[in-house]
Amino acid sequence: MSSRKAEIEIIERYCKGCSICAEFCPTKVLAMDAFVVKVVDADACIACMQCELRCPDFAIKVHKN
Amino acid sequence: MAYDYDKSLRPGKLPHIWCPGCGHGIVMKGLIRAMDTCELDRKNTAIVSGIGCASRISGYIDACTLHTAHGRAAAFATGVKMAKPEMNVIVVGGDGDGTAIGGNHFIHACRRNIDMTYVIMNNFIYGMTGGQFSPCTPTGDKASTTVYGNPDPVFDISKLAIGAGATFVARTTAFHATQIDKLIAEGIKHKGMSIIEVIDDCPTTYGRRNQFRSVIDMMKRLKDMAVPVAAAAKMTAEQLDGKMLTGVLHKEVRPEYTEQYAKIIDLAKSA
Amino acid sequence: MAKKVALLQGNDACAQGALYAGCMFFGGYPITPSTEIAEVLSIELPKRGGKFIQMEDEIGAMASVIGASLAGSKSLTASSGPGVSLKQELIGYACIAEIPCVIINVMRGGPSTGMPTGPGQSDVQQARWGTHGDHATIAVAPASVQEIFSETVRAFNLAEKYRMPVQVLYDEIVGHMRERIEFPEAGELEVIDRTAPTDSPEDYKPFDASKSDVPPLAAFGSDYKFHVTGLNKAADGFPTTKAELVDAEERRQISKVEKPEARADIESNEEYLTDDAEVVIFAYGSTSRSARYAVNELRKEGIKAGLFRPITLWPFPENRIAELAKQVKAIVVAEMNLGQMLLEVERVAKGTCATPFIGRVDGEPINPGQLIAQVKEAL
Amino acid sequence: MTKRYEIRFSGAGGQGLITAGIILAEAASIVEGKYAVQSQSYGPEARGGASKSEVIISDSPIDYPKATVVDACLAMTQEAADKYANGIKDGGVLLLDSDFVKNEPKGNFKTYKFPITRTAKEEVGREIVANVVALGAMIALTDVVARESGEKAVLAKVPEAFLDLNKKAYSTGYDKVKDLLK
Repeated sequence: MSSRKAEIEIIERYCKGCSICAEFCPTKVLAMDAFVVKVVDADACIACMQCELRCPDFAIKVHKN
Repeated sequence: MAYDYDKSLRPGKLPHIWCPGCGHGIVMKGLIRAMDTCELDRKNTAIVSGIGCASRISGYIDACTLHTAHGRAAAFATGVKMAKPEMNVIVVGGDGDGTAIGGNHFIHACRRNIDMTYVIMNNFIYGMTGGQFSPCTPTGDKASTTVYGNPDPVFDISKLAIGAGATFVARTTAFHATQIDKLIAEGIKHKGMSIIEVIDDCPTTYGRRNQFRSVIDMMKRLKDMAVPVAAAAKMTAEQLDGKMLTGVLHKEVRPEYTEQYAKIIDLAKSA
Repeated sequence: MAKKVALLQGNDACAQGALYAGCMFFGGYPITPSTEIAEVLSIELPKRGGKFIQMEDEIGAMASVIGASLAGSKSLTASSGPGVSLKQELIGYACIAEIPCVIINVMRGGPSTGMPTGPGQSDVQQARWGTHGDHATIAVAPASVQEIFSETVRAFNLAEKYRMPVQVLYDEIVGHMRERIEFPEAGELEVIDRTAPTDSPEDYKPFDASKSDVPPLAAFGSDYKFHVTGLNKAADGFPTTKAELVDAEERRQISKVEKPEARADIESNEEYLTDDAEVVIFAYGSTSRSARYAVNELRKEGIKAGLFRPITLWPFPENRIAELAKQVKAIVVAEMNLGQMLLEVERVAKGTCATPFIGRVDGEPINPGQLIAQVKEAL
Repeated sequence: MTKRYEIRFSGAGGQGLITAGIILAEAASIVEGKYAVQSQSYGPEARGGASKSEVIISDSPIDYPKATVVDACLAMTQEAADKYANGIKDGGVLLLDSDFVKNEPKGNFKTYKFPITRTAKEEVGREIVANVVALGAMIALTDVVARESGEKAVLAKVPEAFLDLNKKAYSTGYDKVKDLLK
């Protein structure tokens, strides 16, 4: 079992690369890789859910542990 | 757990049609959460929209959905609600749809205080037709039909709704995602006409013409311009310049239209 | 038991016909000379649990009617020329989304405000082509108070059966005159309700024409969740731009009305002394009453005149007119406009007979004397 | 040839002449089972100025629903007389309120007159029933329906509290004209 607070699932085919999630992530878990968002620091996630809430494209699911 | 939006969405419809960074998707998610909060039976819920980007919400949510003509959503919704007052009726649309071509239907639905919830996404522009100015485009701003700057004064949608008689009026922004569902849910629970104005961003047709370098710039501005009503009470007029009040702006109790009409039916039957 | 009789105004008979047909919703906006329909229904609908709403404008009225129909109520609106002009946008919506509803147009002159209290018949082509895009049209034109009642019932039946808007057009003369009417007993006139789906809610597709070219329509607020849009759509109701789907849907929606079996069902004409006629007057609404008077006078003089009165204006009775055109020397077209249905008669007659025309747009009816003179000239 | 009879009631808007026309049409079509069509002027002119109500009565179905040549005309005011007391056929009849119509229309018809409104006020007791006085008078003048049919139609139309008043108004008008015709 991971000690991470949450697992972040990115549905790449829905992501339009707006970067809202990455920009407003308080712990910089996410970052843009060209036009798609990637998880770059999964351990930093505090499960605040802001990325999931703000993603306009239904492309992020945050599964809390 | 991640929030389960899928059960409320029609299968196979994603990705949606909105541009990267458009806030309509954020609002749609808020609407779905609010519908869940209020435990709305989708079979007994009508989502009615007009024409425009925001109006496409009706195609995605699995309910009784009615995508109507430009500006006419509130009037169609009035017919649905009158015929079946037991239905939950939600109207979704944009600023141009709701306050220009649909302005008359909008104000009269407010005046009647008919029990429906109107989520109006105000992104200051006609997005679908390519960025013409709307009644909500700030004066001086650029649009495809105001390249020299918009000469028109603007509508304040919430004030318009209050003035017209809506009994629940609230405002938030696409940035304030956690507030969207709470206000919509409060609107749904409110008996009467509730208006939830969501200040939204259109990066493609408004942002680019008006010196927003990115979606992020637009989101930051939404964040900065929002002042909760409670906080605003302690601020000076100067401090409030260029700000937008958010939260519940107006709430009152007034007889609801279909309930009033039910009394007419009783009267007529006993006459 | 003797039937209930009354001296009734045409507009009142229209409202009574709507109630007989099971109308449960009226959305309207005041306009002369149709307003009495709204007034009567504002009193009568709530007595039976129905709903009346006076909307903020004509477009809103039409919108409310479509919304109410989709929620399962038989719905009606009534207006006159300028108001019907405004409604055109949403009459088109009702066409493409296949929403049953009835639109009454008590015709006055025009264009624009025209002569609000004078009669006219100048909206007959608007009824056919007023909304944009290709579509079928069903429109009927009663000529008496009794017939306004029965044709309003039939309009509801056709709307429900063919799942589309149906227009009832009559001029101010029949709308405002009073005549004796016999009220049909319940069950005496047929009353048709829309076909409800038999598919399960999961399988229901609101525009699936595989079983019938008029797909069953579920109601909002029943067990069915579905999507309705004014966009071109596929069988499931969702928008599509696929050429073959768009084409098939457009053609189906027209053919459901214009195919021969449907025409035979929808068309209704009255013929008076046409069997041996050498000249036939083509007239509808109040003008047909003048025409009948004229035919009787002409017959007294030994002139073999007859009357063809389309009760269904659209679809146009083209087969019968084509036959008559071969039989007679002339079809005299008379209408209170400057030649609207004349275009159809000419199109169908294809020059096989003369098609002299008499039209008025001065707010006065076409009188029998004018018609008698025109028929004589045609011979 | 079936008989077609055309009657025009004219006066000022608000005098109740449209109602008078409707009652006559009901007397003919509902009480006596004949055919009748009633029509009237609409719009601003019905709310003031001269207004008219026309009734066509026939023993066969009525095709043309508008007046052609009027058999009988009532004019309660000078303006109505000037505007509507035309198109009366040769040998037709015109009834005037003699207090209000001073310049009598001329033509090949017979003119009868009495102070209709004053009769309602002074002999019946209420000016408001002048239209029913006029209706009784027109029926007496034309015999287009039976006296009893007209009375039955009047009584079916008015509220119960006013039955006696209207009955009196109707017979007063009827008798006045029958006296004139003696």
